Amino acid sequence: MKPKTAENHYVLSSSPHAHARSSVSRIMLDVIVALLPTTLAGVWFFGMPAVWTILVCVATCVTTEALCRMAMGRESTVGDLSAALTGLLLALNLPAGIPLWMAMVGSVFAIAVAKQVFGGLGMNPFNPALAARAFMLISFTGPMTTWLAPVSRCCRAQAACGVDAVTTATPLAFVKAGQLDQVPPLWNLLIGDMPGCIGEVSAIALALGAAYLLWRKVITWHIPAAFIATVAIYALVSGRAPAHVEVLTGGVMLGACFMATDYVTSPITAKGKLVFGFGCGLLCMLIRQFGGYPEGCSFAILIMNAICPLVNRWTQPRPFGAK
Amino acid sequence: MKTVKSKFKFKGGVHPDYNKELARDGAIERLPLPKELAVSMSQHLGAPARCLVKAGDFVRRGQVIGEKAGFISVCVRSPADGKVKAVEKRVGAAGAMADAVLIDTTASLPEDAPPPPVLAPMDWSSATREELLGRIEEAGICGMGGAGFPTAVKLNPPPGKRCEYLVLNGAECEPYLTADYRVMLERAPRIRLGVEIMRKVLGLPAVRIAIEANKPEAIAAMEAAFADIEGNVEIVVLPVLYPQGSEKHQIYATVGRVVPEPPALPIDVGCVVENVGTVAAIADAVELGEPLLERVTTVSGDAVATPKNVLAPSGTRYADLLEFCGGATERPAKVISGGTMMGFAVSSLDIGTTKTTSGLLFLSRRRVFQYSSQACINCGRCLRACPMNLNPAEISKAMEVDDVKTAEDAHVMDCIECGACSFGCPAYRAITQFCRKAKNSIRARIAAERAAAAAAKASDGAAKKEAK
Amino acid sequence: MRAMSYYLMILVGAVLVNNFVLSRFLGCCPFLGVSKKTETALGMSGAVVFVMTIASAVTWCLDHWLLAPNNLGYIHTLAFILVIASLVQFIDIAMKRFLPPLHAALGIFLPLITTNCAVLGAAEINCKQGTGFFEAVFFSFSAALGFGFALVIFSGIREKLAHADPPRCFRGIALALVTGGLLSLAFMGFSGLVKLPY
Amino acid sequence: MIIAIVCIAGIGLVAAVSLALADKYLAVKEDPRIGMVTAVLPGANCGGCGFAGCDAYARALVEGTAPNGACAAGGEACAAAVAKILGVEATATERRVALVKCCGTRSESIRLGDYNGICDCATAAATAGGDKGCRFGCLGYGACANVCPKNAISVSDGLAKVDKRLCIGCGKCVKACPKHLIELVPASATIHVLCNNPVRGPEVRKVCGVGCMGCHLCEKNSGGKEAGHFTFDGFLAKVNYDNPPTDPSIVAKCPAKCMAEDPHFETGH
Repeated sequence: MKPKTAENHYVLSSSPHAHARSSVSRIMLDVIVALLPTTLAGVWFFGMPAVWTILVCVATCVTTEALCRMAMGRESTVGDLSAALTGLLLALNLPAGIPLWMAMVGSVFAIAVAKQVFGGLGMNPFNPALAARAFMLISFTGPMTTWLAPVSRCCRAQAACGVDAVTTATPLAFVKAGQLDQVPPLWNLLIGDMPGCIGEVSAIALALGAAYLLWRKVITWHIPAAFIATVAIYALVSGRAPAHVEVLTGGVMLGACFMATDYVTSPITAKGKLVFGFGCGLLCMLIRQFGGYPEGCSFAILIMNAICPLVNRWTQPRPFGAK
Repeated sequence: MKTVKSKFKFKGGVHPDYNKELARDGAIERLPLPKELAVSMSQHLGAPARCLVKAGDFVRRGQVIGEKAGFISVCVRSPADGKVKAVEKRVGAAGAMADAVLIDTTASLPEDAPPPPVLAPMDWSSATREELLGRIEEAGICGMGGAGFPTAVKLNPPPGKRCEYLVLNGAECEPYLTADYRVMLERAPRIRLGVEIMRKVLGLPAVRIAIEANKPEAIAAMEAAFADIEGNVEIVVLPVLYPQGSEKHQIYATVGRVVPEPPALPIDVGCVVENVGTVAAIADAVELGEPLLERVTTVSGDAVATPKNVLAPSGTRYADLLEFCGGATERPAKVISGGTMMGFAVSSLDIGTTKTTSGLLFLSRRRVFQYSSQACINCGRCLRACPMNLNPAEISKAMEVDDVKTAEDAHVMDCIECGACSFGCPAYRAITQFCRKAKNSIRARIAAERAAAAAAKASDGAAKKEAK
Repeated sequence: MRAMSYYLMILVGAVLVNNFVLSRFLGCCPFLGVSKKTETALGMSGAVVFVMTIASAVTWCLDHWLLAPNNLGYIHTLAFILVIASLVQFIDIAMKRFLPPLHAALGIFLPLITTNCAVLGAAEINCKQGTGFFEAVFFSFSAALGFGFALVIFSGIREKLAHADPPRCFRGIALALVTGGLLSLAFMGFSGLVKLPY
Repeated sequence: MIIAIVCIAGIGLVAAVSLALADKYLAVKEDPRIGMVTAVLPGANCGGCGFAGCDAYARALVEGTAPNGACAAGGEACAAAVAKILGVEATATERRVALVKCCGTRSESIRLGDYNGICDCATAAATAGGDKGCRFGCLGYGACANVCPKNAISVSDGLAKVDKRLCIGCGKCVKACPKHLIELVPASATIHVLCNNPVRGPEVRKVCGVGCMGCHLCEKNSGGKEAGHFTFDGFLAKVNYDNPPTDPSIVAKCPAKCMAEDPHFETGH
């Protein structure tokens, strides 16, 4: 039997009755758009392996999300694009030559363990892509630290024909080993002509994306600025390597602009964001200088993710008029 | 008298679509007396008036049909001659049940009916402060901006507190609404007179007239009306920003003072804020002896044939207002009493207007967003939009699992329910409603605690008596 | 100066690198049990710091002055359990008397320290490493700080998770364990930060 | 070997003596009944009673701030033991269960609008008075179900229902309902009036197909006014639960169809 309704029935809802018509999927789409430059740069430098890694990660993440929601008996959230974004971010944080099945395992971990177990978007305490990266770094240490040299222009054709790519060390590994003279020149660091993860190499492309996000008001300046400034100042004070090397390599740009600014796992208040960015920068540099890993960006952000609820708690805004 | 720009900008705020052009240029039109009125006893903030009439009684225009019931309360007068058809509990616009007197205005009065009561016109310059306050009270005037706080109470600060600034609220930041705007244009001299009366009552405070920058004509009208006024009077042009009309934010924008947390009131920082419509009503009550029986209501929305600013007696059924404005062009999907940001969705057109009904909006399906909310993604838009600098995200997340304590710790009681948080939420969460839920349950808890304490005290007293 | 940097190394090592909960997986019971509220977690951390420091001092004395001279090293675990258990009982009684609010907050969890492997673990590690008295006490103190640090961070996350909506089978402890695992994963980043045997 | 035994025994002795001293001189005096009550409670710390554990519930019981019998795990035996300790007779009043006095399902009652907001009765009621045409009826947003510690309340077809077998009569739902239509009734009563609307019949008929119209037929069929099985509030019949009707035939004779015999699930007796 159909529910009976009054003749003139209206929508009854609480105020406000107006909406800015923004949406979660629009925000996620903005971030994906902002990641396009660095994605293209990664593909340009690392060729087809990068393309495959990205496709596999995105596809696995989206599929896992759909399957998880189905298993949980909840409505699908594939449409909010957050899973696709996680896949893209994870791929950009992987070396191009990683075996595809590993990328797949990582993607499943990102969505199933780091996100859907907690109830999906908005509930996860850790950035799914970073949690998956840390998981892979520990599980598949070898492949995760084998870096393809960027395909230089002359041998791009060869690479496309399937010739084995050359593996090499990242600039930060040289820094760690004290071989500063091996670090590529500034121009290479800016455009991204160096070994590294797919999405972390091209500083210019990343800055372009970050500018887009700032312009769209998707992110605020607090976290990237605090993060990068802390790294730069630490580099200047410690004198381990030139500040530009520390900032432009090892995923600091990608982390500061795209990973640390993840809404769900970063503080909500402006003050908290500054603290968060500072903490990320400091931990990143401490791990780089003293820790067992040559680069510490993703672990630094993960640890700050863990502290984020406390930072939120300690930086609650003071109400207008409160003492 | 001078016109200045506001020097103080509060944090937060949003820019909704104002849609004021729909009714802005329509001069105030008087509604012919409707056949039936539904006059609520709860038209104001505070205790509902006590109903004095019963079914079958004849009432005259201006007759008191509901008497003031408590300190924070105002009387209700009949807006027209007629016969009481019934007195019954009805749901008001805000969703609460209250007595409503249904008056049949077509009934012919018996010959021996008493003449309508008359309030004698007063000369405000010679009347005493108490006389003026008494008149404002007996005219049944309450704030006409929306909350409906009894004006006589507001104009009578408790001992030890002095009003230094009288802030005139002409911001009208709510979308669609143009009633105050039209009053400022068409009734500027009345507002001027009302201001002079209020200054006398309040002990000659400085006057700040707050108008948003998107109403240049209103600013010009007020400039003209107040051109030759003596004393410290300024028109403050506010930036266009919602919720500029909020009392606390208006005080900050005009005077630069910050009202502390509740239970502090504006008078604690030496300010009294009054809506322009109320000020005009005060002038009418004092100079003409005309009680507050009617008000200007903006009837607007994209489902109304001809949006208008209508002068209608309180108790006019929404259906009559809609009919006066040419009816609906299509079936309205949502009817809102008030503006789109803070108004109340209503379920029936049988509800009568009140002294605080500033607008009545009929929105088509296209203007109504029905949300199915998602999980909070912590984006912080609500935090940035909140003019009270709260953390609405935290409150909404806590209230989703009925965690009232967390909400209370997050100062939810400071929330002014302006709706800026929900307005911008990309996850379409009903944040404002969660805040309201939290506030209601905290208020209920406090009331229960008070009642329990009072009961304990009473039984304690009884026990002692018995012991004696 | 060298001594200071040595003690700093002990501190960093015990708090971050070889965190008792997140890296050695000791004291998981209070870690899961008392981490629902940050206030309680802070209280529990205080209690653990207190108990562990005193317990390690007592057990060190016991080990070096009573057991070792009599070649009774093989019963040290037994002796430690006995001493720690009665010590915690004693603290429980004293706290109930002098700090009733804290006692109320820790509730049924205070006796958990009795059987907390973290306390015993610190004593055992000290015993095995054969460190000096101050080193041993400072190490236990640092380890307890590390335990508290992890506990407070974890409680912050769990307070946030209280508002989450996980699938039914993961509600409660299951989710807490997954979260603890991820937190442990994050703390792997500190590995190699200091190079000390413990 | 002997040294080891002596050693351990010595340590044990020292510890025991110090603990005994501490217990004697530092112990906090508290109501001994708390310990006794704790002892008879199951000790599972399940939280089913709504307290933080058995200890907290015992404390509340001794302080008299908690109802005896909220412990479902311990059941009646436990309640009796507690009653014995606390000196009150194991209360002879019979078990009470919650009853939702509305049967206006979505198909029977009129909806005034499409409510769009958070799923909570009080909040929905504060939005234009709720979407249900009947101002006294169950809104069906489950405020009662949310506070029920035993998950005894379920909402289906816009109507809350209480499972008598699970209900422990704690009364939380009674407080939670913004329409005040949940009542604690004796578990043995089998005939109920499922309506809460006291207004005149025609008005009720406008908004609900199964609302009580106050026709007094139930009273007449159960032996008239003298029998005293029903009381009336306006145009609403109410079962007098001190003297409930027992004849099930009056249910079918109710013209408004707002009566029911043991309406929600079986009794479980």
